Amino acid sequence: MTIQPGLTGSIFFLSITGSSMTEAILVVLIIVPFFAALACLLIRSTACRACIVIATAAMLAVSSLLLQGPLAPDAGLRWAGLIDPLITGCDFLLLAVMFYLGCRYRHPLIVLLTAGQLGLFVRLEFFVFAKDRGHALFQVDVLSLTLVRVVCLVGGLICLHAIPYMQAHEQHQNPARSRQPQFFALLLLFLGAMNGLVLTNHLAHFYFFFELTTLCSFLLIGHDRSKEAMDNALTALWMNGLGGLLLLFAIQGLYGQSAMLDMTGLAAATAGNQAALLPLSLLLLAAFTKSAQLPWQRWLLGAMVAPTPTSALLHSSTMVKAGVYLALRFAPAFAHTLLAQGLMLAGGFTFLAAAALAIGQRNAKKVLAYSTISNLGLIFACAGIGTPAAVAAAMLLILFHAVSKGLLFLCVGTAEQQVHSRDIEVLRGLCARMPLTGMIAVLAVLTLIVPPFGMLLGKWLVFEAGADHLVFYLMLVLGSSFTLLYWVRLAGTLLASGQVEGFKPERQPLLSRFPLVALACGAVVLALGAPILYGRLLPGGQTWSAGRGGVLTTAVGSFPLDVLFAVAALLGLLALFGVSRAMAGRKAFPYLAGANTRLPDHFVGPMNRPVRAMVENSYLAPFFGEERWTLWVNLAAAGFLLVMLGGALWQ
Amino acid sequence: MQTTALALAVLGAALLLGGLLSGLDRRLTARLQSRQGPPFTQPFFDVIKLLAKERMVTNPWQAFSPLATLSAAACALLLFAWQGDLLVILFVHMAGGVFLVLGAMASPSPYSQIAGQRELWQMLCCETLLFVMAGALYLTTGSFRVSGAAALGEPLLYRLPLLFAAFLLALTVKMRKSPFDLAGCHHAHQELVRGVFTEYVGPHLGLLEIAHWLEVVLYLAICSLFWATGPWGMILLPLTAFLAVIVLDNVSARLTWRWMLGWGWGAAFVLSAVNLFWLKG
Amino acid sequence: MTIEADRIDSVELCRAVAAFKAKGCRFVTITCVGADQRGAELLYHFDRELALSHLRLTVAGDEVPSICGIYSAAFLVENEIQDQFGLRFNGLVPDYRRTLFLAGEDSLPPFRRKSGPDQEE
Amino acid sequence: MAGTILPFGPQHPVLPEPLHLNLQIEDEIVVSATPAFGYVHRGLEKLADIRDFRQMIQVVERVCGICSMIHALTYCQGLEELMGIEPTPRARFLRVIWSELHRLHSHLLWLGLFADAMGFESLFMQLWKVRERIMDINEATAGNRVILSVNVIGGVRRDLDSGQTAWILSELAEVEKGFSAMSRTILHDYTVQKRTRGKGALSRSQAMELGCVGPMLRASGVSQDMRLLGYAAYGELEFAPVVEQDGDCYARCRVRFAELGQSIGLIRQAIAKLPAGDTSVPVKGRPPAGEVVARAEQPRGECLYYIKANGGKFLDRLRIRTPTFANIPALTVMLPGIELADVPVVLLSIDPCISCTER
Amino acid sequence: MGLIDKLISTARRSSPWLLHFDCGSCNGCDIETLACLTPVYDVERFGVVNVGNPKHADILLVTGTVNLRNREVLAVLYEQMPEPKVVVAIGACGLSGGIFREAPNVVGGVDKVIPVDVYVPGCPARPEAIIDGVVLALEKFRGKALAVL
Repeated sequence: MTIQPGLTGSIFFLSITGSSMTEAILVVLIIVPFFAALACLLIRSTACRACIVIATAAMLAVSSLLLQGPLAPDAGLRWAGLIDPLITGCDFLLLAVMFYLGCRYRHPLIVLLTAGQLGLFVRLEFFVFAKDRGHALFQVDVLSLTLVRVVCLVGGLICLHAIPYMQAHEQHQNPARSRQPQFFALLLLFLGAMNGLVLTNHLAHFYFFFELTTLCSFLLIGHDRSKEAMDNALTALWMNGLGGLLLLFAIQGLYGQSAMLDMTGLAAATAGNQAALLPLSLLLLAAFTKSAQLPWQRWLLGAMVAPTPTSALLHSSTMVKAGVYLALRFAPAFAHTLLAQGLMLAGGFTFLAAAALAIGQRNAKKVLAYSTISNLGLIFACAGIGTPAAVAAAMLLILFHAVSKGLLFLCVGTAEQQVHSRDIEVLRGLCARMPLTGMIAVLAVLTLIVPPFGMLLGKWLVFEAGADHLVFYLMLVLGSSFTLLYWVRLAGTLLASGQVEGFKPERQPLLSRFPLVALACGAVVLALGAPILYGRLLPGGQTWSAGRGGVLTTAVGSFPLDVLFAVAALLGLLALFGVSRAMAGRKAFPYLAGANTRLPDHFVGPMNRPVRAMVENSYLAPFFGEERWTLWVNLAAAGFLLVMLGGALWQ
Repeated sequence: MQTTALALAVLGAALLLGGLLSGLDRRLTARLQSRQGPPFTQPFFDVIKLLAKERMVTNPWQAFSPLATLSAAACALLLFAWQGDLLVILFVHMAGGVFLVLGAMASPSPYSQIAGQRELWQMLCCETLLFVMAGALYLTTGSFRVSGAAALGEPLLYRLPLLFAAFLLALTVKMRKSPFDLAGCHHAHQELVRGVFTEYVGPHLGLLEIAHWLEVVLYLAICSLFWATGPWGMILLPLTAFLAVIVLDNVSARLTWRWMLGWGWGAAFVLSAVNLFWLKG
Repeated sequence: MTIEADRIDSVELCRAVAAFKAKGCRFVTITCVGADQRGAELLYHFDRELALSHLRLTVAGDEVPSICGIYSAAFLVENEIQDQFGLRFNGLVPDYRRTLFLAGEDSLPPFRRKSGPDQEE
Repeated sequence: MAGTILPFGPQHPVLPEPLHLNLQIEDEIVVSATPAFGYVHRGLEKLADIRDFRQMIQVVERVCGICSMIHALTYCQGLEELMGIEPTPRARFLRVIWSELHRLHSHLLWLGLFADAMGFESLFMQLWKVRERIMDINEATAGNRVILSVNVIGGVRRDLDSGQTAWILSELAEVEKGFSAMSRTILHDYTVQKRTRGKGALSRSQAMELGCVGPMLRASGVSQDMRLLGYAAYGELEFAPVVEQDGDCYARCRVRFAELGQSIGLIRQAIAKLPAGDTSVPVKGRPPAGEVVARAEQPRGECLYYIKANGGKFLDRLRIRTPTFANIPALTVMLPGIELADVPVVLLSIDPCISCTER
Repeated sequence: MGLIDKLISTARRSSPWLLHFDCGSCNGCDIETLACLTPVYDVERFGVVNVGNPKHADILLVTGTVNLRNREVLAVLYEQMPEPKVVVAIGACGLSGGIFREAPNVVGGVDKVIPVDVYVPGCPARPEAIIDGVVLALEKFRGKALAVL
């Protein structure tokens, strides 16, 4: 057993004491994953790779928990001279790689967008940006802390889950040469990039990490190398490339307004500056592409062809959160403007429309994808509302969504490897075949839709924050109903079976089970701690009577969290008792109009033949089918974006 | 301790009221059908009998769901009694519906599974309207707390007439009466046998019946918000609504869920939205 | 007293029935008068403007052509005759294979006579 | 995977009778419906081997309780034709009266069940309340509410005196008042029309080709009614078949509703013209060898009896083609394409009598 | 516990939910059973509900003769009813096969398949007789074990 380089690194850094502790943690969070990725790529032994991944995940988890804000103003500044050219250099490398990819796959759009980015970047870097940048390189506030912990904890667990998953995946795919080294290298690289993205306070660095996640996403989507995978990966690349270009334009505009690249500084400085609204709106558009908001949802849906850990990590829990992170980071800059109103409406529309489209889906992963898009829309809308309560709600939503959705993806992935399908109808009755995975999936769904769990708490806050904006409120109400519908349907479908016997959890590798159980526990525990979290997430200076007697109180309402949890716990105990009594009773077959056979779901049909009674859900394609509605929904969404831009220009 | 006793008292009163209302419903329906009908206490006998019957489940989840539905209904009612946040009340109440559907869909019987789907469409209609109503409450009183309605000084109905019409639709759906009793009305001569309740047996069905009483009481309580200026209004308006729904049930055939989703709900949603804009504008 | 009916055999059946259909007749039913090992006698009834017309088909053996292709509604009565008399209708859709009313192939056709109608006493 | 598969019956709350439909459904729209039978099959035609031709009257009355009187009537008329017996004029008119009473009770029963199938329970209750008056008349005149047992070969077993006929007329006036009060609801209510209009429509040619009979055929625009054959005393009474053009459930409902009034009219005419005399002629001997086909109009349509006698006490062959037997094939055509919620409505619109169908 | 037992016993006798199964009847008894629900007889006075689902039923009303195919159905329906339950056979056919007992596809009375508690004679049985049978059946609940609260 070799000592991992990451491990030695961490021991080394932990030995550094005092004020540089935070800096050490930052290094661990951002730099170590890159080295771990390199190690994965070089060491082709499966066991070693597993060890590297586990060690990195553990290290990131610990570091993210140890990280505390706020930072000293000069944090990392002494390395600025090293970091800055390094990142600029990498930026060129990155753009060059993307340009090469565009040429190689003969995708003119990618070539064009990358060339545009290159040109603009050269101009900015060499002719516009001043060299003297005397501001904090990193930013550790509640927002970035929330995201870092999501990335490291949820992301780490997903990486663990990926170890046995990819093993099985390759057995099924059976490629000539194992592609797992690249896969895990990319996953770890991505974790580092994501940490960098949320921790940096430097807009140009942010751009680098932004593009780096795009590249990771492209490579991971195309992992299986099938035609479909490559097509979808290229779609993701050009859409996100467009986002990068827009981001660069935004940076240029913002720099033009206040000559800074300090993100927090910019957000504060541009507040109330009408002229800054146009670059800010470009920034939001970039964020929209990254978060796959309508009308850019196509790449995220296509990304679902990737192995499920990719979908869980990049395309639901973390990377797509980069967009909303950007919006939330700059929310103070455009608060209470027409742009903010436009953002709220565009986000609200995405929430509603994506939820509606999810109803029409029978591909489980696509349902999850639409639901992700929908929830991100809600978070964007929160950024648009811009009140402290709404921003805190947004952070709660990010957190709870990442945990529950990541968990659901892992469940679907685990199930998919058993039943070899993502079709909800094939997953029907999963709870009988794979009781543990199935029940955890149902629990995950419940944490998304039932109080007292976190998502509902977040949604409640959004309801209260958004009630002043009528159109948005109606969108919210409709969207929530749609959301409820597809989730309950999914959970019900997983439950559907005639099993009366006791459940025996299926056998599965520890590394598959641990993340599932850990995330499930996390979802429950987080919900319990929601009032505390909410109190912490609120920006300083605001006084909210949070957490008195477990009742979360706002100006216009109250949420008795502890009471509801007590009821839920009591119910759980009672249910255990009730279920065991019911199962001790007589075995029953379902009502099949009296024509039952000796099999639980078969009845005697015409010609005395046994027929299986089956049910398929109604997906109502005419009302909710994506084939029919995507175009119209996209047009409407584009309309909302135009309204948003118009709002920016008008003022 | 005092709180617990009070909560139990509230629940007891609600149970009594719910049972009696159910008895009133059956008797009144019988009268409208030229029959004498059962005694008012009939629902209590029904439930006691059900609770003392044999337990049979086709899926363990069915033993859990009724408990969850009942506790959600009880919780929502208590929150209402404690003048809680209408949004939270609705969320909790909705959770009851979620568990009802999950229990129904967990059974392999196609009847209860299809009914589970229909119940979802129904929830889509009802819950949306109620949440719009919560928004209206906020717009008129500046708070989501139900206590706001009483503090307003004039009946909410004056400001929300269209929303009240929409609310009646939700009430009809919730009371499982035609034209919207898509699944599981009491006299179940319909294609889905007894809808979501088909597979619940004995005690589990009894618990759901109790949960249904509590839900009806909750809906009537919400209805009372429309005239919360004094005890008379708070009693008479829900009672009138209750009777109106029973009469409606007896003068109409059952419509299909497609109709409900298209016309019924569409119209109600537009009405309530119009009311909301009117309120704001 | 006997019913006036055109006597035909299996070969002519479909053509004769199609002729009735062409005349706009409503298919009423088929009556199997009797069946045994030697054959069976079937009566086909048609109605036009309240007037009944009949075809009398004498079958040798137990194979009869189905008229489902002409009058699809005949499937029910043909299945019934299969059940009761053990005849076989060729081209019957849907064919219940003698389970329309009865349990299945192994049960004896209850209406089938052991010997010819003439020998019965 | 082909959508949803649902067993509809043999025990199902919509249809008291045990018919089984294997429904294939997609998004709650029926894709195909395959019926299965045999749950009420008794094989009673075979009883002719062990019950003599007179005892068989009791058996055929129990082919179906709802139209038992007309089953016996058809059977007796067949044998009368075979044996060359002419029933007395009074018997012929009395047969019309009881036939039409039967039609009234059957149609009221159907309208009630139909209302129940679309979830209109109060209408069901009111219709059945009205129907009880007919049941009272049955009981008062024949001694039994459902199975009347009035027919014998050569006439009827019971007579009506003038007091009874007057009472019948006054009761019928009440019945007429009762169902007329509901005509607006049945024929013009929005919810009823929403559930019945355009559902399970059969065109004239489809109905003919599928061999439909009775109200099914008349609702599709074909003026066919076995009573026009003039059996019993129908030849001496004034009436015209009720015909509708749309061929959907609503049209069938209209036909049967209008036939309520028609039946009352026929009973009034028959009572007004009721001739004096005996109620039956004495019948001696056994039916001669030969075969006969007898038809009559039941509430559900044309009923056909084929009787073959060999000169003995036992009939050689008794074959009963009941109206529902003829209407079932239409069902398999009407059901695909409709909503699951409309299955009960369309199913009941043929007025199914499975007991008749299977015997 | 005496009080609770008494309450349960009273509740059982006050709330009979019926399942009606037509087991090869000529419809005569069926329509009379249905007529019991309607205004003139109105058995809901006694708390009777026609539930149409064995899982909710306390009393199984069976009309008609048992044949080879429906006897399976009858057995399934009886099995699916939760305890305590009673069975009422209605009409001559339900009792013994009635006039059809010699017909080729007839097994005989209901008690050939499931235990019958109450027999209601008649061809067809009158509504009054059916109601009387149900009332008799309610008394049978006294003898049944008090299950399970």
